[in-house]
This record gives sequence, C-alpha cells and structure tokens, in this order.
Amino acid sequence: MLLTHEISPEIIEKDAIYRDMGLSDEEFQLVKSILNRRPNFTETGIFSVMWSEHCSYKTSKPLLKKFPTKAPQVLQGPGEGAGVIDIGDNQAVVFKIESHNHPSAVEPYQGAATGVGGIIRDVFSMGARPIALLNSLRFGNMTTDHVKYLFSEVVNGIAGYGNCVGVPTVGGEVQFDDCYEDNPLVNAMCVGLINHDEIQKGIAEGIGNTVLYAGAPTGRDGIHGATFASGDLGEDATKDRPAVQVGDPFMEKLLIEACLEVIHSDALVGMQDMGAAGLTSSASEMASKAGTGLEMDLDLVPQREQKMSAYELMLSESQERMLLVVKKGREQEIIEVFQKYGLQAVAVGSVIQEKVFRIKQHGTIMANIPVDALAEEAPVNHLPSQEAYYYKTFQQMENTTPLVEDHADVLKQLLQQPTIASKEWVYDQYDSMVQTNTVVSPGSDAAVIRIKGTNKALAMTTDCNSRYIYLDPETGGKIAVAEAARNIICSGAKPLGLTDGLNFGNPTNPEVFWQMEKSIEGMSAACTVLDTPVISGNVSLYNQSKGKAIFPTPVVGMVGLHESLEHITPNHFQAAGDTIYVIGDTDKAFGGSEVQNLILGKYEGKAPSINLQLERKRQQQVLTAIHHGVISSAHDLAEGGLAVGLAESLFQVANLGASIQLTGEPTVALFSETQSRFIVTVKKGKEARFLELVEDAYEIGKVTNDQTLSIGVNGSNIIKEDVHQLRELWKGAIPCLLKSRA
Amino acid sequence: MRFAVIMFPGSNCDYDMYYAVKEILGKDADLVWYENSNLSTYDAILLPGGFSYGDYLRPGAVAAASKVMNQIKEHAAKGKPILGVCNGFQVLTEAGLLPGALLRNQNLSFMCHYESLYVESDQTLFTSEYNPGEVVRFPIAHGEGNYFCDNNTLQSLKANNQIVFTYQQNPNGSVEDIAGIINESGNVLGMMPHPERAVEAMLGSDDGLRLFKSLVRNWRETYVANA
Amino acid sequence: MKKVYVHITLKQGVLDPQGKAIQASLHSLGFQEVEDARVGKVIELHVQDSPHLEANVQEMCQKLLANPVIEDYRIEVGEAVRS
Amino acid sequence: MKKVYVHITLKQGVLDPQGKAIQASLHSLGFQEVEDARVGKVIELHVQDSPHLEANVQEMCQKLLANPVIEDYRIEVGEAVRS
Ligand SMILES: Nc1ncnc2c1ncn2[C@@H]1O[C@H](COP(=O)(O)OP(=O)(O)O)[C@@H](O)[C@H]1O
Ligand SMILES: [Mg+2]
Repeated sequence: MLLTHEISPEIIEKDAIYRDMGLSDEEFQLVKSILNRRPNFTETGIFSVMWSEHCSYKTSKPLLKKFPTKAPQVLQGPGEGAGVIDIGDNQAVVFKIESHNHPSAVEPYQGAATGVGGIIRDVFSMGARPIALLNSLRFGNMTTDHVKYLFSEVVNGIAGYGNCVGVPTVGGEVQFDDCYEDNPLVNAMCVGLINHDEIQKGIAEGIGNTVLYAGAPTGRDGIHGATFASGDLGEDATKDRPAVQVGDPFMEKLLIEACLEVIHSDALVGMQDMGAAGLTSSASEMASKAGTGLEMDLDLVPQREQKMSAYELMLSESQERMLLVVKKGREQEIIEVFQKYGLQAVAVGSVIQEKVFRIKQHGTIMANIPVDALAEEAPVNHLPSQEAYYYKTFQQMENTTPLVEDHADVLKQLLQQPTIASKEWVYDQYDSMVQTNTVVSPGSDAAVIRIKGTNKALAMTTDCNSRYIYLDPETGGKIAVAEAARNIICSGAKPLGLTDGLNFGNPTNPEVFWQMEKSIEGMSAACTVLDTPVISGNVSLYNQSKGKAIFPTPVVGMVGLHESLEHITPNHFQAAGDTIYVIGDTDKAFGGSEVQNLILGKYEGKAPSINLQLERKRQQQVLTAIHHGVISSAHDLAEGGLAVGLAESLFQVANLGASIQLTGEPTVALFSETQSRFIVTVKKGKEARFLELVEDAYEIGKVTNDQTLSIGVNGSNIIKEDVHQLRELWKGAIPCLLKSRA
Repeated sequence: MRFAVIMFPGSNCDYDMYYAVKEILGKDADLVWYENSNLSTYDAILLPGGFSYGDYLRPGAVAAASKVMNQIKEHAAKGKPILGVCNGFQVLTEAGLLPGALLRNQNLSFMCHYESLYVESDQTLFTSEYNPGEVVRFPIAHGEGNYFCDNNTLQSLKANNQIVFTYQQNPNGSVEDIAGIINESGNVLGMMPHPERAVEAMLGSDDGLRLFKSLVRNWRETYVANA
Repeated sequence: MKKVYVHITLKQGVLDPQGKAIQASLHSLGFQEVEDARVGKVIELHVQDSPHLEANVQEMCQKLLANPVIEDYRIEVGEAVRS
Repeated sequence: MKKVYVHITLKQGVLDPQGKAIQASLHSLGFQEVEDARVGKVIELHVQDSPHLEANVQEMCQKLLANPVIEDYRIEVGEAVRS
C-alpha cells in the first residue's frame, strides 16, 4: 500500500520536479549519471537535502578550507558532531555553534528552542556531558511590535529548552540592527566535557552490525519540501505541508542521560544525532565515514503519524532522535539502557559491505544510492566573488570624528543603546547556575565554568561585531576573533580554539560571496596569529531582510582554559584606591562605531584598524600580568569605547566611582573604538610590577568610593555622573523598549 | 548519616544536591533512581530541583503521582527529614505533603539570580544553625515559584510557625513573601531557593551549607547521642 | 473508543497571572471591551469505552490531572472515535 | 457582557510532548485504557457585548491569543454575564 505521492522518475525529469526540491539541472544530470538511471521520488528528495547548502556546504566548502584547524591541542577538528580540544589530565572540551535563523523567523519560540536542542545533541553525541550553553542573537532595532515579539519569544525559547534540560546558559551576546529586522539570527553554542577515552564518532563500522534508532518517533516535522507549493501533489497537498518542529526538552534530558550511559558499553560502535535532513544525513554520513554501506527498513522506524511515506520518513526533522550502530547480538544491552529512561530504541537496519544506502519500505526498495555520492562526493560550487561596491567608497573616506557637544549626554545615550545596554532582561530568564560550576555568570566578558575535581576552569564567549565586518570584511573578521580572544584573556584564561557560525546573505550575489571570502580570510589570519584553531562551525546563508542581505555576521564562539582557579579575574572594578590603567593607544576610530550610529544614524567609513602582532603581544602581556597576580580586574574595550568601558566597570560593586583624567581630543578619548585596548585595575603597591610586565599602559585615574564617574579631559571636567543613575539607564533600557508600544 | 537524593526523569539538580552533601558536607549520599528504590536505609530524603517530567501538566504533578511517593509519604509520617528544593518543593505540595501550591511567577518569566531571604524560624531540623531573622543569600531559578494557599491555610502556617524562609524582596508574587515552609510535624521542608547551590563561596554564597549542617547535627543529637 | 474532555480551570480566588497578562495585552492592542481573561486547560483523552469510563476519568482527575488546591475540573464525554 | 471561550489546540501533526507525558503517566497509574492525550488551552474572556463582538474576538485571536503557525482556534460565544 503506497500512499506516497509517487511521481514517476520520468515525470520528475520531464516536469523538472527536482527543481522545486532544490536541485539544479546540472545536479540532476549528475544524479542520473551516478545512478545510471533516473532517481525516483524518494531518491530525488534524498539527493536534494544531502546536496543542499546546509548539509553539503557546497558553496562554502572551498572557503572553509582556509581556516587553520590543526594545533597540538586539537583532538578532533571539523567533521564530527563537534570539535574536541585537549585540556590535560585526560580531559577534553567539546564545542560547536549552530544557527537556527530561518526556523526562528517563522516560529521564534520553537525555532530557538529546537536550535538549542540540536546543538546539545551534537555535543553529547560525541560522548561529552554538556556543561554550558551560549548564544549569539541578532534582531532588528526594537521599533516594531514584531521585532519585540521575535526577541522575547526567542529568548523564551532558549530559556524554555535550556532550563529544562539542565544545562546552564552562561553567556552570549545580543545586537540590534535594522538589517536583521525580518531575519533574526539565532546561533546557539554548546560546550561539553569529556574524557579522552570516551570520545565517540559517528561511524557505521563492522559489517553486519545493527543500526538502532533511539528517541522520539518520527513525525512530519520540518520536511524539506518547503518549496513544494505545487498543486500536482494531489488532494493531500495541504496536509503534507511541513509542520513546524517542536522541541521536547524533557525527552532530550532523558536522551542525554541514556546516551552518556551507553557510551560506557563496548557494544556501542558509533553514535550520531539526527539533525538537518534527519535519518538521511545521519545514516548516510555514518556509513560514508566508515567506508561501509547501510540498509534500513522504514517499517521498523517508530512513527508518530499514520501513513508516512518513505520520502517523509527520510526527510523529517523531528527532534530528539539519535542513530546508533551497535555490535550484532548485543542490541538488547543498549536497548535496556534507553528503556530505563523510558525511551524507545529499536533496530532499524544494519551495516552492509556494499557501499550503498538502501532503504526499504513495505518490502520494496525505495532508495538505493552509492553512499559516497551523498556525503563525500557532493558537488562543490565555485561561485564568483566581487568586491562590494560600497567598500571602495568606504575605504576612500577620511577618518572623521563625529561632532559631539555634550559628552555626558552622549555617554548616557550610548548606555541605553540596546546593543550596549544591560542584557539582564535576557539572561535572568536563563538558569545560569545549574550543575553548580558557574564561577562567572552572564554579564561579564567571558563566562567561567570550573571543572569539578580539578583546579581548572573554562572560559567561554561568543562575539561578532558585524558593523566592522560590513565596512571591511577582512579587517572585521580579524577583529571578531581578536575580540573573542580578548574576552577570554580578560577572564584570566588562555584561548584554546574557536567554533564559527557563519551567517551571510545570498552567496550567489558575488558581493555577498566576497564578504564571506574576505571575512574568512581575516578570521583565519587572526586564528593563526592568536593560536586559536577552528575546530567546528556552521554555515547559514540566504539571510536577508527586506530584499537586502544582513550584515555579514560570522559569529565566533571561543573557549579558553584557566590552569588555576586563582587566575579567574573579574571584569569590573573591585575596590576604591585601585589604580586604573588603559592598555593601548587610542586613535580616531569611528567607522562602524556606536557613536557614529548614534550621531549620524548610519555606519560608514573604514573599520578600526587592527595589528594582529600587537594584539597578540598585548594579550600575552595582560595574561602574564594576571597570572602574576598584579591585576585586580580586566575588561576589554569594545562598543562605545573607553567611556562606556569605564561605566560598565562600575556597575557591579555597589558604591564605587572613578576619577579619570585623559588627554587629547575629548570625543576620541572617550568614544573611539580603537582596537587592542584593555582597561585594568591594579592594587596599591603592585603598580611597579604591573608596569614591568605590560607595555603601553597609561594610568588614567583611581577607583573611588563616591559613586561618581568623573572624567576630565585636558584638565577640564566634562563628565560627572552619579553611577547609580547611569546604572539605572543601562539596566532599564531593554525592559523599557520592550514595554513601549510602537 | 545517609542521604538519599531522589532522581526523577527530568530532575536536573540531582547531581548538584548530591555534590553538596557528599563532597562539600562530606556525608554519605546516594543518587537513587525513582523506580527501584528502597529508602528505608536512609536517614534523610532530598528531592532535588529540575523539571521532573518536563514540568508537563503542572510542575511536580507527574512525579507526585509516581510510586516512590508512597514510600516517601510513609517515611514522612515516621518523622524522617525530607527536603524538597524548587521542583522538589513542587512535588511535595502536589503530593499533599505540604499545603498550598506553586503558581507561575507573577511576571510569567523564569528567573535566575540571588535573592536575600529571612530565616523566619530557627526552630526546625533544617535551620537550627541559623539565627532567627538572619538574612541569607540563596540563588533562585524557577518559573513557577509563586506560593499560593488559601487564607485558612495561611493562618495555620503562621500559627504553627511553619513559614521558614521569606524573601526580602518578593520576586515572584508569593503569598506573604513565602520562600519555604515546613509541615506541621516539622520534618518536611519545601523551599524554592536553592541551598545546594549556595555551599561554596567561590560560586557566590555558602549560606546554604548550614541548612545541611543543621540536619546532620539534629540527627546526631537524636540518634547518636542517645545511642 | 471515546473522546473525553477534561476541562480544568483555576479556582475562584486563585490569582491567574497569565489571564491578567492577556487582558493587559488585549487592552494595549485597543480591545478595551475585555473586562476579564482567565486561562484554563482542556485535556483531550482517547479512552477505550467501558461501563466505568466516567468513574475512571474521575479517578484520573483526582490522582493526576487536576490539583484540587487550585483547580476545578469538569468531565465531558464526547463522540466515539475509531481506534 | 458576554462570556467568550477561545479554544486553542495544537495543529494536527504538531508534536504535543505534554500530551505524551500525561498519557505515559496515566498508564503508569494503571489507566491502560487511555490511548491518546492532547492538551489544549481555553481562554475565557468577559467582553462587553457589541455587534462586532465575534469579529473582534477573531482579531484578538489572530493578533495575540493563538499562534497560527502551530495552533488552531475556535471561538465560542457563551452566556451573558453581569458586569
Ligand atoms: N564554518 C565552519 N567552519 C568549520 N567547520 C565547519 C563549519 N561549518 C561546518 N563545519 C563542520 O562541518 C561539519 C558538519 O557540520 P553540520 O552539518 O553543521 O553538522 P550537523 O550534522 O550537526 O548539521 C561539522 O563537523 C562542523 O564542525
Ligand atoms: Mg551533527
């Protein structure tokens, strides 16, 4: 009984049905020559998802090769569920970032929630216990009800899922810009901890071994045929519309515990989550990596709905599902572990010698495809690249200083810019403390998670200033990596490596492709100099809003290691009497700055310049000084420049103030976004030692206890503000924007 | 003294509770899976936080209907100390071991941060190491911690000194700022704030440690001293 | 097989923050005519038919589906469904 | 003043994890006869009567009360209430 919309192979070719499924004419011809025949409907679907950008990286692959991915500390680079980095003592850290932009634009709560669920599965499918979540979010400016709705529901969805599974959400970033108005970015990162000898791989080895399906039954969720608005599909057409994926964090929590129990069994051969393209990609990738084939009987796959076709079963993106390969004859041991947690695990197929992916349903072979054709041998697109037209104009512009009359007023306005304002409204909704390891919670430059049973901790952050990258992708790419590393350094940790979430517009636009190319070059250069290899990542393309591409937004998720808990350093001022230093010279750098946007209402000109060697030297010196115990607090200077950095440094400990003397042009001194700068405090008596260890450090004042931020430039006082009042503005900005009606 | 930390499907503060008791307090403790458990060899039962059964239906409701609760009810009746934190508190009210119910936070949001609490009563097995009226800092992390009870229940809670912790600045809309209550016979405590997250200064507070120390001391005075 | 609906509402006197929030949002959207909003639940069960069906659903409500401290419930036996 | 009930249910095919958990719990309590459980919401509104009442509630549903991506809704105008 076949109730699938069986459209014959002839019709698929004649009516070019494959185009609606996402295959190009050339790709379809390639499929035919691989199979030596026309593909049937199910096969066409399988090829189209496996060769989609999301699964095959067909346009980004040539660019991703540029990333440095090797280093002595890297145990597993890109290619598995997540990358793995050694942290000593037989332990390793596992992490990856993933985007859920388009689902979040359609259904923000579930889109964000299932994004979190997916990235957690990537991490525990490696055998690692998820220990922290971070995210990186972009929304339009909060001027419309719809943007406010997207923002609050995305945050809600992240909280709803992360809180329930019991993985603390410890950090992240949120920025607001018009270019994200219809196309929010929701990138979620998960960090896990593992012992070296427990690292799992997604491989289907051992001819005759059994393929187990575990977790939630398959429904018609998120089936790829989004473009399938064709009337030819018969009266069932509306019913077949893909349903939105709904996450079940409770099921995920049980899956985590069951999978982490199962890895201790030597009956387990390989394990992979079912992410994008569900059963199709997990099964074919596992076989391809092992150099084997795989046979599956769809009648055995647990199904949530009636009469699901092979096409639907293979392409469904139902959540909370895993695929395991286990030794023949030892299935029951594994199944029992899942049963203990009330989960279903069933044998659905086996590993075969012939390197084909063979799918049966109701006794009929529904697909029979060479394995490597789907994964390894997916076509690669070499797209044209062309320098963006705007870039030349921006490069020719002089560096200018925005005209500021009332510096105190501009400081207050900057503190209320949603991109700078306190994100407490967001992270108060996240359980940031479960697992009781969170030493530095959200709201700091980098979060710090201690590792129980050791004297170590991990620092982690996500960062990306897309305005700089828009102005100058290569420089901006460098800055994104450098800034992430600066955040890690300020916490007192040594950066280990990063995961990247590449969010761009439509790559067939040569200018967008150029943005990708250049920003990846910039990031790669910084990774090399700063010794932070790329160990995993994700690509999300076709992000556009109102017909225009988003700012190029390659998010950096970085993790660093604290060799000693003693090194953990706060990013806010600690005590009155400490001396405040700025490390690094300040020049006129306003391209892409917050103050430029505030005053001109746009971003233009050159991005701030960055010298990677200088960056490296400063980062090392700051870290050395922290390790020598001479630094009480460290904060990197980013959006809004020194004035904002000083204010932020005063918001955590009650009653502190600062008395600052600067020189130079006031607007530059206060608001320039010159790179590679830090603001640190040093306790009385340690100044000399500090100055021995750190070059380019300028004393700018003292921490006081008068609750006043007082800044003089060239001897005349231009800012004198009550810290409590500044804090209220900064804290209240986002709640206030959310409440106000458009 | 031996502690049992009950693990329900979906509990997620179980390890935290276990770690606090075993590693920080240094006492015997076991993680006990809810199904095949025999609780009679334990001296105290701890119901941890989290989202048992995904908080589906009502937080704590499905766990409260599970078989292990029959055992827990028996031990409660015999006077064994039972502590429910966060979801554990919700389980205890759903199971009828504590009066009232926990509704959604007034602002409808999940919230996670430190709160200052008053120790309203030091006359309990769980709080004898605190000073009456003392202010302590514990983290909260909940979406449904808004304690509700009818007026009669409230009057009897007050009359019997059953209100053990109150919030200094009520975050969630709880009746009379209630953060934790105890049963009439004084051996079952439920509270939304997390004492087990407040046992190490490095993480922000160790005010919660004395709650566990109180339990140990009272147990020792009752059982060891008399033995 | 019968469909059974269990309607669960908050007891009179129990605060309903969700209802209040909905009412406030409706007002701010301009629907001033809404004077009260309360949120309840309906649990739709497919139950094998039996002479004790209603008594059993009663028991389900008491044991699990409703919390008598804060909720009232009402059982409605609906149409037959094919199993 | 009229009572208006807005019944909100998950669309066919959308996963209902809550319903699944309730079903499993009912089974473990011995109610094997329950073959499916789904959870919906009812929002009870008290609305000042007007000729546009139903049209307005429709609009409320579209703008706020229901999420058309995953939910269906049905409006039922109930008894009159004293304001
Ligand atoms: N931008 C990138 N940089 C480096 N590696 C990447 C990047 N994007 C994807 N990868 C790697 O490619 C592999 C496949 O990624 P992906 O398809 O996103 O995983 P999933 O199976 O979870 O969907 C992963 O190992 C990932 O780390
Ligand atoms: Mg994966």
